[in-house]
Amino acid sequence: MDDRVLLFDGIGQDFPSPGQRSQIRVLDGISFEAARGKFIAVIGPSGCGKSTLLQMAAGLLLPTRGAVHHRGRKVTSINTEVGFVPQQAQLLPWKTLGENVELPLVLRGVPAQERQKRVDDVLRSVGLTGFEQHFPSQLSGGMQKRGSIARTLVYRPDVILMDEPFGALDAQTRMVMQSDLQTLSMEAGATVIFVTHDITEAVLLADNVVVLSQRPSRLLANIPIDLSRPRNMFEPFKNPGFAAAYDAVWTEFRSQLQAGQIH
Amino acid sequence: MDDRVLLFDGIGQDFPSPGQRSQIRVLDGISFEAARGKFIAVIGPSGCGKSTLLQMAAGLLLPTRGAVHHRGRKVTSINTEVGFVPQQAQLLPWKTLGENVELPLVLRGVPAQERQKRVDDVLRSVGLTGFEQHFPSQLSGGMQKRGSIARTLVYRPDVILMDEPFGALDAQTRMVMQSDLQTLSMEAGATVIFVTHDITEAVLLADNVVVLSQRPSRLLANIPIDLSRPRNMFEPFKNPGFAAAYDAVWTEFRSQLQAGQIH
Amino acid sequence: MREVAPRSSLASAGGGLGAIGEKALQWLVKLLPGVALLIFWQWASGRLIKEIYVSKPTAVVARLYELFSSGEIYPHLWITGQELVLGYVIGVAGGVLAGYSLGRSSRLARIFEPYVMAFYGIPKIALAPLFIIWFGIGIGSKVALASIMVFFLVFYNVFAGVRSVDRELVNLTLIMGANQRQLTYHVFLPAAAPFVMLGMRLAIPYSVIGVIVGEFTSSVQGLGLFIHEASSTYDPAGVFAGIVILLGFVTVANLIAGAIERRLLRWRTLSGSGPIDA
Amino acid sequence: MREVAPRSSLASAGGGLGAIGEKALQWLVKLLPGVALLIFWQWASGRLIKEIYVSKPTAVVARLYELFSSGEIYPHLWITGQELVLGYVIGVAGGVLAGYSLGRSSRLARIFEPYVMAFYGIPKIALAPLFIIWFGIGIGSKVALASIMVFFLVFYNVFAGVRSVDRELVNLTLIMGANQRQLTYHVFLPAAAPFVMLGMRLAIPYSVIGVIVGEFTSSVQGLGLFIHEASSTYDPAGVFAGIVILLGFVTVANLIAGAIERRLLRWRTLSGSGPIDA
Amino acid sequence: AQQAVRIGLGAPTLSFLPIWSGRALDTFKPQGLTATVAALPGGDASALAALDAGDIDLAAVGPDSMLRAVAKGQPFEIVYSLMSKVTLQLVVSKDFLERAGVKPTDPMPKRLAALKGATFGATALAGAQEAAARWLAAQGGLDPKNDIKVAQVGSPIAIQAALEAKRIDAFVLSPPEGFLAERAGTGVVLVSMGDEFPLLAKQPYLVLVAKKPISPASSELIQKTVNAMQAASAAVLDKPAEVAEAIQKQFFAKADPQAIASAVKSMSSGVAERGRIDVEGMKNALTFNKEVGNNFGKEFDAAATKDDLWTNSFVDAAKAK
Ligand SMILES: Nc1ncnc2c1ncn2[C@@H]1O[C@H](COP(=O)(O)OP(=O)(O)OP(=O)(O)O)[C@@H](O)[C@H]1O
Ligand SMILES: Nc1ncnc2c1ncn2[C@@H]1O[C@H](COP(=O)(O)OP(=O)(O)OP(=O)(O)O)[C@@H](O)[C@H]1O
Ligand SMILES: [Mg+2]
Ligand SMILES: [Mg+2]
Repeated sequence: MDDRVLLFDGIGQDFPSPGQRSQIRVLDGISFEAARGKFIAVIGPSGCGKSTLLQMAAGLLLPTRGAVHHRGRKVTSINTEVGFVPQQAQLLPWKTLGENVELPLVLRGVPAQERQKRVDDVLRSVGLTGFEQHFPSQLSGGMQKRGSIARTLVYRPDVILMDEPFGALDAQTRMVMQSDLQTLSMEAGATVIFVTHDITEAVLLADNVVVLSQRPSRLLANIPIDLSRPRNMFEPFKNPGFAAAYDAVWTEFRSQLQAGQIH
Repeated sequence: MDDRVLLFDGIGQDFPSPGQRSQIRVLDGISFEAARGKFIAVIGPSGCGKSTLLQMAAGLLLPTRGAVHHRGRKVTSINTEVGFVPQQAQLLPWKTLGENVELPLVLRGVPAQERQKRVDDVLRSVGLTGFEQHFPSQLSGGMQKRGSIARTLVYRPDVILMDEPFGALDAQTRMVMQSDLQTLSMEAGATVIFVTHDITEAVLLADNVVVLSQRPSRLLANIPIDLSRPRNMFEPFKNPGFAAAYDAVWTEFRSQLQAGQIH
Repeated sequence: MREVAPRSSLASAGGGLGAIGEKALQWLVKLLPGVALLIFWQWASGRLIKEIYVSKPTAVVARLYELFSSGEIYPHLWITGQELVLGYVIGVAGGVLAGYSLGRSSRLARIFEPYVMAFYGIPKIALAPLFIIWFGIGIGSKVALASIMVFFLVFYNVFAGVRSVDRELVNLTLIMGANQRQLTYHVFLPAAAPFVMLGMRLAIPYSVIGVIVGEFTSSVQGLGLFIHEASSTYDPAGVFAGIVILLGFVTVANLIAGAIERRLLRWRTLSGSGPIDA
Repeated sequence: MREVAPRSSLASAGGGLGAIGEKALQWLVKLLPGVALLIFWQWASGRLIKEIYVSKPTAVVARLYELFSSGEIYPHLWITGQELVLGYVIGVAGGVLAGYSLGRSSRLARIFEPYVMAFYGIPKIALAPLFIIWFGIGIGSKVALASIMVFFLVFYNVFAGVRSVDRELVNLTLIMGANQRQLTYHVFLPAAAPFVMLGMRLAIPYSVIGVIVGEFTSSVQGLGLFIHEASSTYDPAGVFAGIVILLGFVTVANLIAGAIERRLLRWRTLSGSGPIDA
Repeated sequence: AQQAVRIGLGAPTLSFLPIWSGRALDTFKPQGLTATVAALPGGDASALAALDAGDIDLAAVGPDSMLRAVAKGQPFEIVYSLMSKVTLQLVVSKDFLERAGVKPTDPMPKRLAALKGATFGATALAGAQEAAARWLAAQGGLDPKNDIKVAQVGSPIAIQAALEAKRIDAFVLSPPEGFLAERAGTGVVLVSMGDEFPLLAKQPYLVLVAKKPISPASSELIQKTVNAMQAASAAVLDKPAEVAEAIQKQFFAKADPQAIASAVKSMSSGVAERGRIDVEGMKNALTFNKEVGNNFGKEFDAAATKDDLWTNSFVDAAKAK
């Protein structure tokens, strides 16, 4: 079998531009791949098309040009073989946190007893034990996001697409969850594509960091991070080679933005 | 006139706990104040009650115990003298970005010509020029959040409450906006209360950093930051005294979390 | 995300006797307009409007007592009750099914929705002979008429509700591996519930109207027939007694629907979308 | 947040002649069920069911031609058209006002909503003599009946719509300095628009039903009377010609409402809440 | 200038023969009148309500509903008898006829006794049709309450449909319904009530009602209308075929002309009195109402109510001219 679990092949995306005849080109020929068990971080300026990229991998959007291949098959409809953590938490508002996290297991016909145990475990690991009965509207922003992560982790998909999962978390919680995610991907061999704004986070977690440019977005660089695992999430600079890797990414990232203007 | 624009006086908040008879105590006797023109950063673990605190200042929620005073008057109903940037962008989905940002000016009866100019200015400063005609659903997460910030800045309120405004932004955009916010608060003398997860950001922007503990949340520390202004947002460590201030906050923040467990 | 400052009322809600008094007061306030209306009616009947058109509340109560104590009304009640329940249930079931299918498939919707609207606009009253030929003069034609009226309301509400469901939630659930049945149960029905419940509530009075119109058109027994007879024999107290009984039906059904709605939509009042008194 | 994979159809939509052909095909598919129905009707009439009950499409068309070319129908059309427009406008205006007030104030709602529901459940047909006394046998009683029916539907939809508005958006707008009028205009109306539009669409056929029921009860002129007279003078083609004209009214009004709805709710189809074909 | 008169009709059926004839031949015009006929399918109660409200000048209704209203204190007066015999016909389905084993030529008691267990259709319960059905059953020696069933079935066309679909066994309606059923092969006229019972042959069956007090102006209007009605009645008697044709052409264009012609012919004897009511006819009407069990809650005396409940003054004035 092909080892390339996900392959982005010359992706382009144009969106209609309201009020104008022309279209906005958002993504312009993006190609990269994610081998089995690898951890890919995607960084890029706000609005460059990172979320759009993940949606294509999930089959929610067809690229205008190019294609996404999942295990060699072109993605043309909703891809049920990936786990997707959207940018907004998107918990179902009519279900309690517990029911939300349990939902994928219910959908997959996991027996009730096992469901209970797995929900308890995953909620403990995201620090939400005791909030099973809360409705999403009764949770804080960060708690909702953690619930959304738990909902995906609970059914252990092979491929996980995460859109800024830890953006709304405080430094401490974030480190714990980063560490958990690393353990998970190492132990379960899950392939992860991970959008983030935090370069430290990208370097700490990823095997490859994909750097995107301003809209119309091109691939600026695809930087391999060769730090040994497990990495220390709590003191980033204690990882040998971290500083160099960080600098490599930061240099690419800031290259286009020297002017100090947003765009 | 009292120089203390906002005064949190022994705030406590209990929420009903679904599935249980008892209530969850979220905030437990928080007191601090914001003097005129000062910049207060609030940090604390996810779910500790930071957003709740801001909502009280905006008059959206009455504290169970204690009270918020705004210029000496107790806040008992919706406080129209503050600007509020909520944690979720909360743009009106039926208005375009331009109309959303224009709305506070329309509500205040600003003449159309001036409105146009001010909207253009503020959209430029948050890097959203050219997206006036987009509906919120056509914007990326970070762009929506920037729109929400623009909507508050456009009418230049004296007091601005911001709930993690820059959380969804990439490093570069964030720095530019931090810098703009500093300029604004210095020039216009606006009082800002600012919730963030980023300790660097808190130290860079604030005159005082309020550190909250785990739920039930108490005030761990209220640390004055005596760095001279204007501060350099692009290279934090070039500000003299930054490292020490950072360490002071970080030490307080991590103190309660030594175990490495979320809670 | 949280309630607007209602905490302050917690104290009074918790306080023993005071709370009971407050509850009673609330009921009083609720009943007040009704009582005022009744008093006005009693006064106006015979003064502003002849009693043969609008009977007096006292006369209506007397007539009601008579009807129930003599047992005269029971067979009518029994028939009309059956028709109401059957018509309502069939109409709701059909409306939910059709509304859901058309709501889910925009292709089907584009083709069939205009036809549904057109049929909806046919004055059923003009088709009385057809109803009689097809459904007879027994309970069948009334059930048919009521369920058609109920159907349209429920259909349109479910249709609009299903179409208003957040597409992102649907997509997420599909990615999680939901099949169509699961998607319906876990996402579409709860998300469309506010519309569905609205349709079901709106349909309550229409099932009554359908049955009554049906009984006016053809029937052997039933409350509608009773009212019609009372009306043509100049028995206004009888007419209003019949109407009061119908209102009883509607009010009870409405209370039940309200309770169900509050249960099903509990999550909405917790979240930011409850009623606002601002 | 974005559309599900519809980009693929962009190519064909843009392509000149092919696009026109496709459009024509779509219309064909849309008309197909109607045509099939007509053919079946033509066949069944006189075979499955006597012509005096359902006439034949060809006879109906002939009768329509006759009615319009002789000008016989115009006075009826004119009266009924007036009644429809007035009834609809009054009902919608009242429904929006009342629904909005009760939706905004949960205190008012708690007191008055049960009464509204109860009145809604009164079979208006049973009160025919009252309507005649109060509104006469002219256009007044028909307008009253139609606007009452429209009122209830619009009322309930606006009520539910206003209550479903996201409280956080309301609060934010208040903080930004909105007064009540501005809040209504900028937040409540647009947010409740899906419900309001639904109510207004549901009300279209009901204004027709109200007017026709009114004309069936008493009238000097109007389509309802025409239908009734056709029915009692053994003219089934006339009955169905009248119904076809009514359907024309409904369909045109529905098309207009659909266009308005698409315009007003444009933001919803852009966002994730459009129809899903999954 | 032409004066307008508004006449309310509880049901637009052919049995209001003088009104149709008057409109078809326009006997109103010579009187300087333009007639507007308001349809009030809501029934006699609606027509009388409209009269009470002043929306119409005259209501064309059955005397029973008029008497009920007067008993409740309504100020109404009969000013003209449109039909002076009961025009109702008992029509039964062919099926029922076979089952019961009777023929239209059988003696009356046998025909009526056969009705046991039949279901009747009526356009409205508690009206003339139900009363007539139960009265017929009683004449046949049956228990009028329990031996027959009467169902409300909206309009005449719906009743025809019900008869054809075998939902009912019989109905009691005025022509042309009976003839139509016979032509459609669904039913048979078993009894023509007005022709076969002396009590029903002479009594006001459909009347024009005015609201009291009658002002001089409305008195003049009523007088002119009565004149027009008399002219219309005369025409029916003189040349029934032509009148029938005129009515059919103008108002029943889509109906079977022969059925209309037969109907007009069979009902024409009902207009023979030219609107005059006499005490005997009134008595017959009251007797009939008593026999069918109509309880008005008040006793009327035929003679004593002259010029209060009913009057011939307009008819007499017309004759005098
Ligand atoms: N439906 C749409 N119509 C028009 N433009 C759209 C639409 N959806 C997205 N866009 C545009 O596509 C671009 C990329 O959006 P996307 O959400 O992928 O950005 P992102 O990289 O995830 O940004 P962020 O970091 O802020 O979340 C944005 O400029 C946005 O305006
Ligand atoms: N309506 C409610 N009912 C019950 N509990 C609530 C309700 N609203 C908030 N809470 C609880 O209050 C606590 C604080 O919420 P808040 O949103 O203020 O947290 P926060 O500090 O802003 O967190 P974050 O950084 O994740 O946004 C949470 O534990 C939440 O569960
Ligand atoms: Mg994004
Ligand atoms: Mg928060």
